[in-house]
Amino acid sequence: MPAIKAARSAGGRGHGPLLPPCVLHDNFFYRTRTDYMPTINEKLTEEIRAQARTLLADGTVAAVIGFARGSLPMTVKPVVVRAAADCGRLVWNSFCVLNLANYLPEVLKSVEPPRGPRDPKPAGPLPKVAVLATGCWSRNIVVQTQEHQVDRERVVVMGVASRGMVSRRKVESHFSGREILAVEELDHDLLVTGADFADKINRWSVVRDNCQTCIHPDPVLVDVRIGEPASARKNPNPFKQVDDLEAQTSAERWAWFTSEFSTCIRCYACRNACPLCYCPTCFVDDARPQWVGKSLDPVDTGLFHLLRAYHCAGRCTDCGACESVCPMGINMRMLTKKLNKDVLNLYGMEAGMQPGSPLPLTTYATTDPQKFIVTEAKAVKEDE
Amino acid sequence: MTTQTTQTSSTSQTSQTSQTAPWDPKIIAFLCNWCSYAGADLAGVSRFQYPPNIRIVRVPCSGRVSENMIMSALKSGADGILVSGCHPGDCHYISGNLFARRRFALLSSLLDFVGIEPGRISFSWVSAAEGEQFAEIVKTVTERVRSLGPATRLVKNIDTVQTA
Amino acid sequence: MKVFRLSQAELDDMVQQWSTTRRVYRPATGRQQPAQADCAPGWERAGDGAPLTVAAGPSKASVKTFLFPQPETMQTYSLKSSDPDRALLKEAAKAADKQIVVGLRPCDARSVQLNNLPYRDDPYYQAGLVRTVMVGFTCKAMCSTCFCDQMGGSPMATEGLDIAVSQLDDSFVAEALTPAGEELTAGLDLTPAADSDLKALAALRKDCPQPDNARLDTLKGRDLNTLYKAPLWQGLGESCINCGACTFICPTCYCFDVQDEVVRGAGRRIRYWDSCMFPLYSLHTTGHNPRGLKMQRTRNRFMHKLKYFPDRFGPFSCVGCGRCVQDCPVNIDIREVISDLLTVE
Amino acid sequence: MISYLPYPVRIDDITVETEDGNLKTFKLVFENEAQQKAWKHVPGQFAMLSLAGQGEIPIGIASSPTEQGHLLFTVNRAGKVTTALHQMHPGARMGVRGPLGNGFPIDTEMKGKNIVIIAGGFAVTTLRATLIYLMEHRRDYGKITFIYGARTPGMLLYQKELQEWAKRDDVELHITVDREAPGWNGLVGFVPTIAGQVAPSPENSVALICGPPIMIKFTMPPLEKIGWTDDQVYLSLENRMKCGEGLCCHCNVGPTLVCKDGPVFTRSQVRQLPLEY
Repeated sequence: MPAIKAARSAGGRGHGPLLPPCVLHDNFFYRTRTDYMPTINEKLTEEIRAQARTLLADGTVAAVIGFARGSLPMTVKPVVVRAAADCGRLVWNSFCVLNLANYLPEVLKSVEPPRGPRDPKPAGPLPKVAVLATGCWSRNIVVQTQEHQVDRERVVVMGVASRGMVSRRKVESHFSGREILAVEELDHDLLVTGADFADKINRWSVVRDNCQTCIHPDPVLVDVRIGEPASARKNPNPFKQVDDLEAQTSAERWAWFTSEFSTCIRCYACRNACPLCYCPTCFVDDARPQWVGKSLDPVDTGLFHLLRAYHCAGRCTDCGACESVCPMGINMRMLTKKLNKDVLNLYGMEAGMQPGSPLPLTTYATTDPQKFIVTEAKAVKEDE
Repeated sequence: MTTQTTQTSSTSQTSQTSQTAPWDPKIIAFLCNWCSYAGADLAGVSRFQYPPNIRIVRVPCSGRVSENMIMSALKSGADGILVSGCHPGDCHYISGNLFARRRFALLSSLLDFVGIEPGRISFSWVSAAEGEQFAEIVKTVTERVRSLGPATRLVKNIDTVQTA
Repeated sequence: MKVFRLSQAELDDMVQQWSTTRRVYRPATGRQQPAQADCAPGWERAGDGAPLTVAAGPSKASVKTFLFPQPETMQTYSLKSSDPDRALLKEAAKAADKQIVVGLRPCDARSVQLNNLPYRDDPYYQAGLVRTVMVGFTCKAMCSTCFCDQMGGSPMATEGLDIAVSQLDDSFVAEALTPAGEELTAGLDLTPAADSDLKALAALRKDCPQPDNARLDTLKGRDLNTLYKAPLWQGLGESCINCGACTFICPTCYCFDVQDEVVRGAGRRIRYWDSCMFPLYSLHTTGHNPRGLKMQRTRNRFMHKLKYFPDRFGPFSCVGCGRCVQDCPVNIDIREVISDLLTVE
Repeated sequence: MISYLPYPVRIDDITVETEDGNLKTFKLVFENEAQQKAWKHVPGQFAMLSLAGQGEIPIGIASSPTEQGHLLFTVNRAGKVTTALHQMHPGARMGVRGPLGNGFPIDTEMKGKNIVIIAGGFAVTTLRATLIYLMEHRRDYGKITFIYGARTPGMLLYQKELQEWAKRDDVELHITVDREAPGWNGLVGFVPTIAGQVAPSPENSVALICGPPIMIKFTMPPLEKIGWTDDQVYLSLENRMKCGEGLCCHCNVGPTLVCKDGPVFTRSQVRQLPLEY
């Protein structure tokens, strides 16, 4: 049984034998080469660390929200850095799939001086927090500001243009389930190594669907610029996936819906990874009345996903965090993407792109389309 | 992993009765207190006939009707849902129905997207003076739901629930 | 104990034969299949003739769903006013026929035993144990996220299995370990294993990583309050998003919530998986929440696995399958947590 | 083997206990006589009240085992199930599952000792059960002191019984309300203050304290001053519960399960637990 022995004898890092060899520095092999040139992400990492150090050292911010290296290939761990000396932990790579805006309200609260629920707000400005933000995350910060979850004055946005984040699931399925032990990231390729294979794959081919169709890769808010601004990206039809599904019959769409969501285990990772979901009590947790049952009944699961998506209408920036964190690989982003399409077509709005104006569902126009209204539909019929 | 094959006596009775009695659509109507409910009242007072399939829930404003209520009615087995409010511009609360219009537009589109038949959920504007129109709309909606048959999609049924 | 030698074709044939009279389940293959009507997420019915292959490492969904279904109907009742038994709860009728789970790994089999410590008096879990036959595959190789040997298990262990299938070079050896396992193999035309097969199996077993929890066992002697107050929880709690992914894919998480569901006069009381990661889990009706902070909930999960459970029952409530390591959205790695806990002063 | 199936019971009587109407006492009678005979509980234990279609709630048993033929539960209207319960009428069917938990050590540590019972608000329910039990077995125990406080006279539970107990000479009763109120001639002051004034001797004594956390916090210092130790003091914890059998883990306080290991703990036991209750 040599295979078992190999996995064991390779040992781990300083922590002891619990961690296997895959946690070696992702770029370990690459760095040993003589023609070593830092990659784009390595340069960005250095810049992030330097800027974070400055912000923390000169007291501009009390905390920096970023990513640290993960324990597995293609993972990162969201961290809150509070000391300039810890900024070396921060990294930037193509696997930063979580939306850091999700952490912002809580971290902002954590850096405030402690006070009781009825104590008045302390005089003077409260400490600030710096957060890394790509296009979609910065749009979420706009939404959070519009919804009064975040005080814009207290946020230092470290804007990074997104090059598209890689879907771990796509890489894994590219290697049809064979275990991946290390992934090295080059500028346009990924070097993937397993126990018995090593392969180079094109980075863009495994970038997440939402990033591939994204037309706003550059942050809309930038207080500290990291790297270069992204060049404008054109996409003839960012809603292609939705359109394809819309072209099907009602029965086919229902079949898609039931099968797509049938594997949901109701772990709520999609909800909790979403920066829009901050309700103290979610509708699924309401007991009086109880809107949605809590077990794996297909109806309850379906209702949960429909209502969750619907609550994101006009607010979703298609950051893809929900889909990336789903342990069962459900494409629940399709629902929010459909709503994004409708909001854009009906009201001409995109979440987080109009900081000054209200969110689409908190306002109205007297001229809003109402084709779906029965009275009107009937009147039209009579006209004909 | 196993389908719950045995039910309580009462449950099997339920399914029997629902099988034997001819199906007639049940439609939940959320009517705004100020216009549509008064319109329904007027329809009654003026003796305009409309199908007895609707079960009216009086709400203060069509803006009060949340997606949770609509989905909850679907889940509980309503064959159709009608939400009716004041005409745009006539809202007792100035703009409740205008906010509602945006929300309903998105909701009906989303439900259509996942394969809920478009005729299941209807929205309309009926003023307090439109008794006849209310009767007409109820007729239209009832006929649409009747032609769709009993609702099955997103209807919870605990007899056939998987246990694993 | 009976031991047989099987080729891949014979193995497939055996599963096929079982599936003619019983429900046989296997881990869903390839990309997540749409769940079949009577299957839990991550599992599918075997016996469609497709060759049985079990991917390396633990299956996506753990075996606990068979013994601790999501949901389990506990009682049923009627709320119809015409029913003389109105509001009278009755034990729900349960399927009692045997079901066979094929392709679980030794870690999952061990989790069944671990969960049986708190659940030894639970009627539904015990009934599930009686009706479920577990045909496990021992591990030829460990994944990089596997650490079963450090939690007291072993990749070649057979504990908790009715039939253990081990892969030799080009064939399989099936050990029928229990009467239930022997019953399954009885009447089938199987080749008894030769002495050379048994020797090869013994050699594999001797060669593979042995249970070694000496290092972790030092946690058992540590003061609870020291671990509870350790600074590491703060950072973990800050990263954690408090979803239930880890608890629901974990084979040894066994919390449940109880709820009533009524549809058109027919009601049932179900129990379904709950997660100590959810704020609602510990919320009092008064609004007071003993674990109101994210950090407290994250801590509770790890402390339960690594301290509370061992203090109560002996072994750790973790089998080292590595599912949570793979699927945690924010990469909270229990191996790192353990390492950090071991260094707490 | 555990059974999760509640015993069917009927509501025999409902008493509104307090002036705000939020506390009602439900008198429950078993539908099945054999089950009633088999039911045995200890004061301080709780049971799951089950309402079909609503759910189950853990409620302390307010009746003493010596009160044969029925069970009493005093329920505060707070959540989903309790609200539904408050809307029910005598004759309705519900369920009871239990008894659960450990109860007060009436036959062990409490036997032969002086008993001091300190209660605040509606936490008095299981202590009512205890007091009645003690009075039924009066010779087994020493001096009994009962200190009970509520916000207003109208918020005192079991008022008829309080009057009867006041007539007895084998129980020392101290009933107090937080503030002066018209028509109230009794003690005025918070429970901790009264407990300090009564100053029960710790000699060969056991104290049972139930009440809001803030009351317990301030009751201890005056008692400690006159020599009470943590081992002599019994408290009853509460946490969210689902199964009541030590399986579902909802009520854990560190390694301790309130439903199975408790709800009654000595104060020294509680002090060793993490603050998760």
